[in-house]
Amino acid sequence: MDIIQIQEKLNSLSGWQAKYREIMLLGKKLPSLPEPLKTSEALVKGCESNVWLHIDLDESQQRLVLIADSDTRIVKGLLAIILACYNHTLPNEAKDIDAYQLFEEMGLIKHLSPSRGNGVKAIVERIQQQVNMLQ
Amino acid sequence: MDIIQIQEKLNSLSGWQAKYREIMLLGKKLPSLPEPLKTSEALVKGCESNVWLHIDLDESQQRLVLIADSDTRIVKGLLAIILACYNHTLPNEAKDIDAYQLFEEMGLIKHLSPSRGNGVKAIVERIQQQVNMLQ
Amino acid sequence: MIEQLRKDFPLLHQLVDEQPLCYFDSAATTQKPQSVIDAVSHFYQLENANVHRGAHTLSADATTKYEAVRDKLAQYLNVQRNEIVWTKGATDSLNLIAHGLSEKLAQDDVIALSPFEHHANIVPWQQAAARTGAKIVVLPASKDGVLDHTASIELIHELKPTILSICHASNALGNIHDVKSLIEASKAYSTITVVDGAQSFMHLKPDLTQLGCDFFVFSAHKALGPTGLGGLFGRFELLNSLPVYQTGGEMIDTVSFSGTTFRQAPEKFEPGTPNISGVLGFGAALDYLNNIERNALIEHEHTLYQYLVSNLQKIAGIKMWGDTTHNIGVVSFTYKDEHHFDIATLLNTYGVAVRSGHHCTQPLMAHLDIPGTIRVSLAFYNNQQDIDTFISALIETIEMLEE
Amino acid sequence: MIEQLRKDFPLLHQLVDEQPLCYFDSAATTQKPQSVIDAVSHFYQLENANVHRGAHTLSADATTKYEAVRDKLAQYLNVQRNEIVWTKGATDSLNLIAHGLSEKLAQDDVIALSPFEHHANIVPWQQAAARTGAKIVVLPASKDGVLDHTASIELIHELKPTILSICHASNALGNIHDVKSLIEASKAYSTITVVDGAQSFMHLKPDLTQLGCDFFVFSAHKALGPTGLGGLFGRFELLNSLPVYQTGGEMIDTVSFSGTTFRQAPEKFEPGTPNISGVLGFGAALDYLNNIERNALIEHEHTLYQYLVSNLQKIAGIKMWGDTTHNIGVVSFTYKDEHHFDIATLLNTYGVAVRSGHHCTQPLMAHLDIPGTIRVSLAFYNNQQDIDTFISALIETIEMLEE
Ligand SMILES: Cc1ncc(COP(=O)(O)O)c(C=O)c1O
Ligand SMILES: Cc1ncc(COP(=O)(O)O)c(C=O)c1O
Repeated sequence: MDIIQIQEKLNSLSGWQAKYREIMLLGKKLPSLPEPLKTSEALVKGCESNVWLHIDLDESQQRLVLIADSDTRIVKGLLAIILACYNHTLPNEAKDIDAYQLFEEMGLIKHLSPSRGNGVKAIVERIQQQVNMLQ
Repeated sequence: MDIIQIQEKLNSLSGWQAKYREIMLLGKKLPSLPEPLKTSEALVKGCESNVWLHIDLDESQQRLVLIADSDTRIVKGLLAIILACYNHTLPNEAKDIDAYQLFEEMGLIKHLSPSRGNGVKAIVERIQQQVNMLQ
Repeated sequence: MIEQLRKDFPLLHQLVDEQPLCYFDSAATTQKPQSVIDAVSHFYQLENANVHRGAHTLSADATTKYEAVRDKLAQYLNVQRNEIVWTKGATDSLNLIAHGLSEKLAQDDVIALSPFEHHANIVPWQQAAARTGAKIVVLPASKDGVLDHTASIELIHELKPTILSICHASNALGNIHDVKSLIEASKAYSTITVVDGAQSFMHLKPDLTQLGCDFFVFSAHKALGPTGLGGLFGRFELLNSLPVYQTGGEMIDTVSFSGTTFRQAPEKFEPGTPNISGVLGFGAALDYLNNIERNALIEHEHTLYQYLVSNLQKIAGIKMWGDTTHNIGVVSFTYKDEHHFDIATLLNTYGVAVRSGHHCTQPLMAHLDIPGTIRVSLAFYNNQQDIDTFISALIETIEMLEE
Repeated sequence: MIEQLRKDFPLLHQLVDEQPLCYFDSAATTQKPQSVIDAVSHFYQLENANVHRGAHTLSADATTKYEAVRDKLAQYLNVQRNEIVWTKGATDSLNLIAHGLSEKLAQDDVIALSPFEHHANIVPWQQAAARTGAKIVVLPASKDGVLDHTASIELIHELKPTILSICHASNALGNIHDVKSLIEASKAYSTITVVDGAQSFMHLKPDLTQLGCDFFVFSAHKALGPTGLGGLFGRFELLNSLPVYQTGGEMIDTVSFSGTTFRQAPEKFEPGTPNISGVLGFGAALDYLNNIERNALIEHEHTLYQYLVSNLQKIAGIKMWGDTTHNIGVVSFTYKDEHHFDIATLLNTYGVAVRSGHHCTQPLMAHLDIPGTIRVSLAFYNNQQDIDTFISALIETIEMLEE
């Protein structure tokens, strides 16, 4: 599913339980990160759960390749959404992606709260940082 | 004036200005302490103004003799009232004097507040302490 | 009775995400009765003034009321008023004590802690140990999270600690510790005993004279009071012998550029403008706690807790940690290998507010060998309906995870 | 405009001892607008939860709102949000800074202070000096209580202080110091500059980027906010380089009995449950301050102050101390040899609330060679009527003393 499809799907669901069920399904579909890639450098600070994130550029097309994992189902699902936003975009496009607004539209805004329990905000910041460094 | 007269006088006055005028008059009548008696041991802690207090027993009658002074007019007046309560009493009697209640009756209760600006409470406590030691 | 008391807590009647709230996070902070909220507003509307310095009526009255709460608190804990120091919270209190007691520590002296301690009762001691060369020793506990009391007493006899600092009740698991007997054992070695009462202050109303500890710390916000306030009790002689901690106005006797002298305890440890509205609000909280019929309250909390535990026991895969017999009303559990964050987040969609994670007790989690738990913490204002809602939400949550 | 604003302050409309209150003690603590009082109540009634740790909605929302005030404050002072640390008050802030900077002090290093400093900006430096062997040097001032600015700059060039800590405005006299130029002069020697902004925060709304200081401290309760809260600004690099001060929950990265790692600033300096309701109330205070038309306010305060000073000048025997030209709206005076306590107490019988004494600036009083003053401190919510009442009460008071 691309981000448009995810958005449509989530918007069509009413109630948090249904939304989280869908988010966890998205998470299940995200491939697990092989253990050797779960390095401390890849660990995103500011999440209570563990989140590992790698960002790179696809050699041929110079588009972003993101892989990520989490030890919680929900955060993994949120990662799937974030990855769908950024994967295969050009670094220049990525800089203009306003994940905050996207989450707001999907009614997931509270996942951007500064609470430390979940770290969507921290993840998005990490992505933006690394995108800047990739350029 | 003894304490009964002071009480009657103060009760007869209405308004704080009149009461303070009377209190300052009482203070004026209280003899000043000679400078050599203004020792740091005699200084009562817990008053923002300086208060010096000496307590002793009159040799012949074993009654309390208190002398005191302050560099403020109002506290000196309050000292005059306190001294009128305790002077010439027997130590045993002094222990039962409830200056708190007396001040309450005279409407001067706020001078027993724990505020550090004035130290009536500290003075009364010092007297009770020293009376205990004299026995 | 409880339904009557619940009415005093406006927040409990809120809808959160359009659902009735089941508040199970009282170990983090309790809700406040209206009388506490009113006391704070009332102060700002009619009585606001700085304390201790003013000749004017507002200031004198504020001072009188402020100091009256110190009396009230001393009475609640059964100690003297000059043994009570106001602080910012339990953390501030523990820092003050650990700083002050550093002077009494030498190389290789033992500071004994339990594995249940909140970070606030660990890190300040680590700092003190680093400064002095003292070492931290941890009392023994079972794999499931229960203090081994007998072995702890033996260890105290063996190590003769200079300081013993232990929580009266664990915030992560709710276990109540028999601190009285640990203190008694330590007294033989003149151990200085510190009790972290953050969790016991409200639930157990400890009589400190009976406990016999040298220090006791708490936070107002965990006992119906406002945020930004806490306090400590210290046995006067010992308290007064500690070096000053923070310095500034109010705590001094005289200041000059050539030297400064300090007041006695408690003022010695209270520089600066205090949290006046916090103290007055806490006064109302103490009134509230004093006015509840305590036996009925304990009975209610106990029944509620039993009900919670027995319902959880029926769910296969639930593991409850710690001591569910001597407990202030906390259940800390895990479900199979599911992450605590997922369970707590899903519960929240049912209006059930629980806490998840390490609860500022990482060493305890390491001891239990788990990343964290889901913590359900009760207060007297919870009712059976809350627990029924929680249990059915939990069952649905588990179903969703097992899909 | 002012009569409209006055309506927002419920306390100003109280009778005290059956008389209308003239509140002239805003330098000790300001009164609070209803919006601040409401923000605090609202939090406890509808939003109360602990921050930073919760998966549940109440906690997440409280955290969002709490952190939003940090942004608001950073904006007010024109600095970055991670340069703001919440503390208990200006005193707590200064202790944190003096403790942290001790590491940067060596034997015979100079800490430069002004003679106008509040005890909170003296004693923590004395403690730091005692620990490190640094010495405190006091900038020169006139006998009447005005900083000798030229000589101060010269002294800075001569002594090359390691630390300069000075109040932006004096609480005892109200003098505004040209801290910008003192800071500029010090920068040549990499002096670390600390500004005590307790009195300037509200009156001057300082732009810290423009001032160029390294640290700045304040108390919320002196700027329409709740008690028990303050903060500090620290230039991020420098702030983050300071050693931890208090330790406990929230400020740690990981804790184990074998070692602990800490977070970055500002969390590094914020252990324990913060004063959440205080921060939210202060948010409302900042909104209030941002919404007042500042030029009109300054104009009003200035007119009021001139009126006060000119009326006092007419009374023979009154001596006003300090700089009445550059002033935040404070008059500190004595009358002949009369004791400040008597005058303040008598003024109080007219409903006039002033402060008397040394104002926690004993070294300044020693410098002026007086035991204390009567301090009339204005805020924008005072009006001409207040001053008229004060002047006539003062005249009657003097008559009574001269009887
Ligand atoms: C200039 C100055 N610095 C520091 C302080 C200390 O502030 P607080 O008592 O709120 O900690 C004050 C307050 O009296 C002050 O006026
Ligand atoms: C046992 C225990 N000790 C100390 C603390 C720290 O309290 P505070 O955050 O109010 O300073 C807590 C609160 O979480 C606690 O539960």
